[in-house]
Amino acid sequence: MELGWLLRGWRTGIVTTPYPTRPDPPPQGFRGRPQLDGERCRIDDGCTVCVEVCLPRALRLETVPNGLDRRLVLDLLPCIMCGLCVQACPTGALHMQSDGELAVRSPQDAQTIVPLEMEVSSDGHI
Amino acid sequence: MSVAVAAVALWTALGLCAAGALLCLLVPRRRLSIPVFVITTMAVGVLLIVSGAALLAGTPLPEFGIASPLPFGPLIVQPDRLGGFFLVIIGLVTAPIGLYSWDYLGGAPAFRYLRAFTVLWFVLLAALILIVTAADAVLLLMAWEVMAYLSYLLVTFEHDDAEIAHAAFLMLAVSEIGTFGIVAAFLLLAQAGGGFDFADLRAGAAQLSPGARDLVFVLALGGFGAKAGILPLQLWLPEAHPAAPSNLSALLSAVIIKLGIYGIIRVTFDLLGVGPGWWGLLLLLVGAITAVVGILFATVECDLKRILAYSSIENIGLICVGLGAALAFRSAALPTYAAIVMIAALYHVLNHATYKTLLFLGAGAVHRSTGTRDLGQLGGLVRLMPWTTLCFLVGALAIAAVPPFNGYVSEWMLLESLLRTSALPAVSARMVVVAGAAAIALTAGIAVTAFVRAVGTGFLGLPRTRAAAHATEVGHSMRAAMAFLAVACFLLGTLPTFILPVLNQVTTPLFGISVANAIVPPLFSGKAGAYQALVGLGGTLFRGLPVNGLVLIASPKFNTITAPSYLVLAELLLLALLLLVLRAIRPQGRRRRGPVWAGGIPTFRANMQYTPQAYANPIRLIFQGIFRSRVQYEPRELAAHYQVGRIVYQQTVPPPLEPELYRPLLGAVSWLVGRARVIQSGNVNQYIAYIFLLVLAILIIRAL
Amino acid sequence: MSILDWARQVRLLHPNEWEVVLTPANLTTTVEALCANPRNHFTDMFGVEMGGERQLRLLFALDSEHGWLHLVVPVTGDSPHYTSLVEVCPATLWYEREVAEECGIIPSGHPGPLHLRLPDDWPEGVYPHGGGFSWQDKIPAVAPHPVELASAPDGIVDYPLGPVRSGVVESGHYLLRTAGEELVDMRLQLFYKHRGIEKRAEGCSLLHLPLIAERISGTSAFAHSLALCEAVERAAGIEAPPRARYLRTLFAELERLYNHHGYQADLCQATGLVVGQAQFDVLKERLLRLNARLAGHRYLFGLNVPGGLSRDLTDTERQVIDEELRFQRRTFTVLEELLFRSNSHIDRLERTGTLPPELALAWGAVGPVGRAAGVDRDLRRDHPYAAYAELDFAVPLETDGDALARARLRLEEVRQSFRLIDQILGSLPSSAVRVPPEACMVRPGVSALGWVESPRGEGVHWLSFGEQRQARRYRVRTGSFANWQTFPAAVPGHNILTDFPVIEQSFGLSFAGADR
Amino acid sequence: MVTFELLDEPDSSITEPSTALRRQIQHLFGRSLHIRHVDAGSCNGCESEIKLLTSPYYDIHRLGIFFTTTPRHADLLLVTGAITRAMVDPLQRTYAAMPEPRLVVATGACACDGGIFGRSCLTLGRLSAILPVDTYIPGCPPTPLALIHGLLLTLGRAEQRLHRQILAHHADGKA
Repeated sequence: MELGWLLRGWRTGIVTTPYPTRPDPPPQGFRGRPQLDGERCRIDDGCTVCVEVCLPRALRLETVPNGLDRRLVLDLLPCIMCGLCVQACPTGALHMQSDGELAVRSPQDAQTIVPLEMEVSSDGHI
Repeated sequence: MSVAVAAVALWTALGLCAAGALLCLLVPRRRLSIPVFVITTMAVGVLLIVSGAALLAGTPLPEFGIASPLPFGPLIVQPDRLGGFFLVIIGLVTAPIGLYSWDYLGGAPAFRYLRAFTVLWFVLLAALILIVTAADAVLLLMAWEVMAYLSYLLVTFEHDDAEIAHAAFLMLAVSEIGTFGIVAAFLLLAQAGGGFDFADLRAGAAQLSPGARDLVFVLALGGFGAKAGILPLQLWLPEAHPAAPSNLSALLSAVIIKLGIYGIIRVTFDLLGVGPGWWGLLLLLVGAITAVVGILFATVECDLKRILAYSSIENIGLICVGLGAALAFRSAALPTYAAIVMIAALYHVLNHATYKTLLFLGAGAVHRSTGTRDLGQLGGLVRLMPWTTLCFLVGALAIAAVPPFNGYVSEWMLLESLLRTSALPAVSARMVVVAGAAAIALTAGIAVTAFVRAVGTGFLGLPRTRAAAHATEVGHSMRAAMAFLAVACFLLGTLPTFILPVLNQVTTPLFGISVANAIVPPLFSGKAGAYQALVGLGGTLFRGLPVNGLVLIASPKFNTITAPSYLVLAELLLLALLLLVLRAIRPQGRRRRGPVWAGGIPTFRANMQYTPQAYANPIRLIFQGIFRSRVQYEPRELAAHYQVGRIVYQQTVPPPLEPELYRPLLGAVSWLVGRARVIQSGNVNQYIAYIFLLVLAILIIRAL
Repeated sequence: MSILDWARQVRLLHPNEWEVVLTPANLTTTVEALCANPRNHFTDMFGVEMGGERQLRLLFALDSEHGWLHLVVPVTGDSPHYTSLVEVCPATLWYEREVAEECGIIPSGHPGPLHLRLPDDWPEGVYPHGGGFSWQDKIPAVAPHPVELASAPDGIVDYPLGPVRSGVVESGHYLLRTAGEELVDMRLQLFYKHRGIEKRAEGCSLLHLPLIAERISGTSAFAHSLALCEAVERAAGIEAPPRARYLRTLFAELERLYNHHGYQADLCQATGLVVGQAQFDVLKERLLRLNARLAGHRYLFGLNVPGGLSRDLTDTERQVIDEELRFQRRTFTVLEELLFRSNSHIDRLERTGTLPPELALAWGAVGPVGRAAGVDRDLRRDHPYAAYAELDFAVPLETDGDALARARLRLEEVRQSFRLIDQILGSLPSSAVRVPPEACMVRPGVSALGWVESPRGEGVHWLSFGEQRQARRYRVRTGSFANWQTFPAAVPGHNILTDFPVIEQSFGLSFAGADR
Repeated sequence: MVTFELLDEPDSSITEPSTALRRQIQHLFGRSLHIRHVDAGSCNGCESEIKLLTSPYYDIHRLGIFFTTTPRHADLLLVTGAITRAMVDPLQRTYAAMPEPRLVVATGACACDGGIFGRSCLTLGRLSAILPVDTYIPGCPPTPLALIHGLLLTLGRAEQRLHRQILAHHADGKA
């Protein structure tokens, strides 16, 4: 019996990933993370489809600490990689990447920011 | 010189007992009677040690006859070295008990019958002294009976509890059955020898037929064994010893049951002379069974003092194994081995007396401080009663045969000498002795479990009840008494080479051979034979140490060597080394104290600790064939779902042999007594008729 | 009592979904009558607050012909009461506690009316589902009032296990009571992981609801999103296209496969059969990689959408599944035989953690745990959803109720899953995999039921929509929740402390699914 | 222990470890690391992936990384889940029971920044609100390879791939 298990293990061979010595890429179409292309983003045209569609608020409009400027933030920390934003984006500025090495030391490093200058009225409304 | 010292000390001690009893009777105030009690008891103890030591060093005292009106001739007091050895034990136990009693008797809860207790205590002490110094069967028996009745009274005094009264009565009853055997044995010997002093009895033994000698042996073994607590006559012991006040429990367990051992040695080794081989094997077998059963029940018991009582049974068993082996070796004409194993047994008697006194005093301290002896209600005492815990721990280590304490030395010697069975001629005898050795090994192993459990659940961890949480350290005199005994345990364990030659003095007259140099060879003085290299080393390194080089070799033929004295040095060195290494490799950083890790729950509660029952559970299940324990378990099916409601779980472990032997026996006795009631009419004439018929029968038997 | 006797009071909500409105007074007799028929199964009980009106809702699964029965009991007043149903239907025990703490509807005469899911520092009188309460409200902590346990008899150790336990496991607390070896009692404290998923879903749109359902239990993500999507589709009165139904079945079985492999691996770990664990982990990992290739996610997140699936299966992928399945089948046969020949493994399972069939039925055990104890019930067969009605498979049944029966049953289920996948791959209809989103539109105020036989047992989702077509009340009863309630019945008695890991793994329950 | 309601304001005592300390930690744990995992309210997806780290496919032992049963032996606290209200206290106890120096890794979207739950009446949302976090491993759930990368990054044995990006705007093209 023990021999049977031994044989089975031997037949299985080595299946261990070569990572981290060599890369072990995920399959095509794997939803690794959304990536934002600033060139295509129409946020300054008032397009906030991705922000509205994002459940965990990984895509959000933030007010810059100076209280005047706003910016679009893609924060990978709360992102659940659902891909709804990619589907929703009318300009194709968002697409899913399959890479997996996402760990960061500082929360800021997980952010992609599109700065956006806007005229802000005195009562805070655009 | 030593003769005079011994005599003066002995008689002063007896005198002090009388004076103490009288003073305690007359002193009207409790506050005065306690100092009288303490000082007199301690003085008696010291005098007994002096007297016994002098006896061991010198020759037997001259005979001292007391004229008596009884038709048995004068009562003779003439202690020999064996008696002297037991006097030392009584003294060694009594002196710290006296000291202990200062705070113990004085503190709350107050003794109700303090005066009666103190008076009877001194009478009991006198009886103990007389038992070991008597050279006359009648005096021995009289003292024996006084001891039996006084222990009964002292045990029952402080209780109204019917169960304890029953336990004490059981003790008395078994003791009386034993006395019956002892009397019969002495009568048989005396009839053949023509007198009741020991010289006559020895002469009588030589004239008896082998069958009669066997009968005397068995009667004496049963009679004295009943007091010692050997199986199957042990039932009373775990009931009675815990019931007594702790200072008396210590005396009961450390001395009084040892007097049973004294009686066995006196009759079998001294009076009866060399007997057939099976005597020894029988004693060995009984001892082995007693030891194993005793320690097993000590392991599952939850009452601290009952644990100690069961462990007393175990130790008596171990001593009996030694005595049995000595008998067997003597019958096989191997006096060297016999003497060595006898010395081991006597050493164990001494050791058990010290650590068992210590443990009982420790248990008494715990009881005094918490009001309970149930391990399941104790815990956490190490922080509240550090001194008591430390002393109890020393006693536990000693009784579990852990070096450098004394239990280790005698158990090691016992085991080592039992392994010399190849010297025995009969194969069957070898097998029995080997079985005995195996039993000792098993016992030693379980003893560790039993006392790890006692210390671990009783003293470590968190307090399980309010009573335990509010414990306070006991008074100075109690601590001092325990510390004294703890030091004694340490010294007896580290300096056995000074004790063994003294014990050799006891066995030399019994076996006619001195084995001092076989056990404790004068290693560093030159001739060392096989251990030349060691001698060279020791001679160089430890020049100036005593000649009997603190090294123990149980006979030249024994291929082992142990050196308890150096062992302690080695242990200390290792400990120091370990601390150094730990210091060296310990990562730098500050030390944090945090709560117990229990999986992230807010509080670790006391009932999450292992309970004594749970700790003993594997032992209980493995030896279920011996324990015959019963478990009442009713899982409330829905209790777990509702998170309310209690399940029922109750374990009961009946005392050993109680269901198998005692209950049927008691049934049979009550049945017999019920039948015998018909002859009790209450009519005086009828009783006179009975006496007449009895006299007639005796006359007819004599005429035949 | 037949359903026909209720005909006049019964309202048909959807096909196979009936509703009866009752008063608190005649609730007990109704439930008693329903429980008298062993073909009716108590499924769920929860409270609903709708526009100021509170309802106590019970859900019963009837036979295949009649489907599901909702009992609706409108209640009024500040602290509405009803007579506890525990006497007539023991399985309602936890549910009643849950309703009491979350909706404030009090069961009078409940044997242990303690809080269940809400944390110890939750203030009294704040009812998450009692109306006027949003998931983002801040609830101040009060002095913790943990559930007090009855003390154990003398000599019994309270052996605490968790919430942070050894190994990589979910958080939950067991209080094992042992006399040294044998387990004499056990107290269960779950819900450390109560995240308020049902509350979180309130106000969410159809787009977001599957994302939430997937996170009820990550390892049954597809099953839960499937149940949710089915509920939405029933509410919208549409049906997913045939290809989507078949593919859903395919993915549901793939999920069952990797879960059952993981289950055997965990069980091997509990019995110390490390090679077996490694081998089953290999099978599980291969399936997860297959999932990643097919769905873009190792746990099939994001695949189910109301109205179908978010992506189709290409012919190459179909080929890949086929090949992988052949490998799986081959390896699995070898491993199964090795398992049964490993005495060290089998001996630890046999007569361990026995759940007696009568208790399993009374306490409402579902899924593999129930079927291993003789509860012959499988939603795939009894109330078919997706494409199960068109496929041929057997529902294995065991009656021993011990750990071995549970393990054996899951091995057999794996074989059935192979069979199902083979059939699906062979008869995959060609159509779209999703109805257009605009076709999947629910009417305001409608409610519907969705159900699924997840790898861990029946998952039943009830969804009610508000005026803006957002979720107004989302109620999930997972298989794990139902089975956790039966778990304490299997532990005390003839098991010893070291059996506990085996028992726990043999149930194979999810904390996340029960805690929600 | 920090109570639930005090957590609205970030705990001032929670600070990022200094670079020097980080170096020292990496030196200490570089070759052998013991992990204690705590599930603080995950969906079991992260646990499933973490468990697979010890399976033949990933075999994290080959990298000198081990899971331990007790925080007393642990160097690194691996936290998953949305930090539910009931798990705050056990989590803090676990952290307190660990010897120093100790590392904390937030795993999965929930522990990193709340995921779909965020801060609610029943979840705290972020691990960094109660413990100093050394490394964040995003993902829902992060794959075993992502976990390995995150652990190696914590130990200084791997490079961080993601960095804060401020994208040029298409309209006026400033960075």
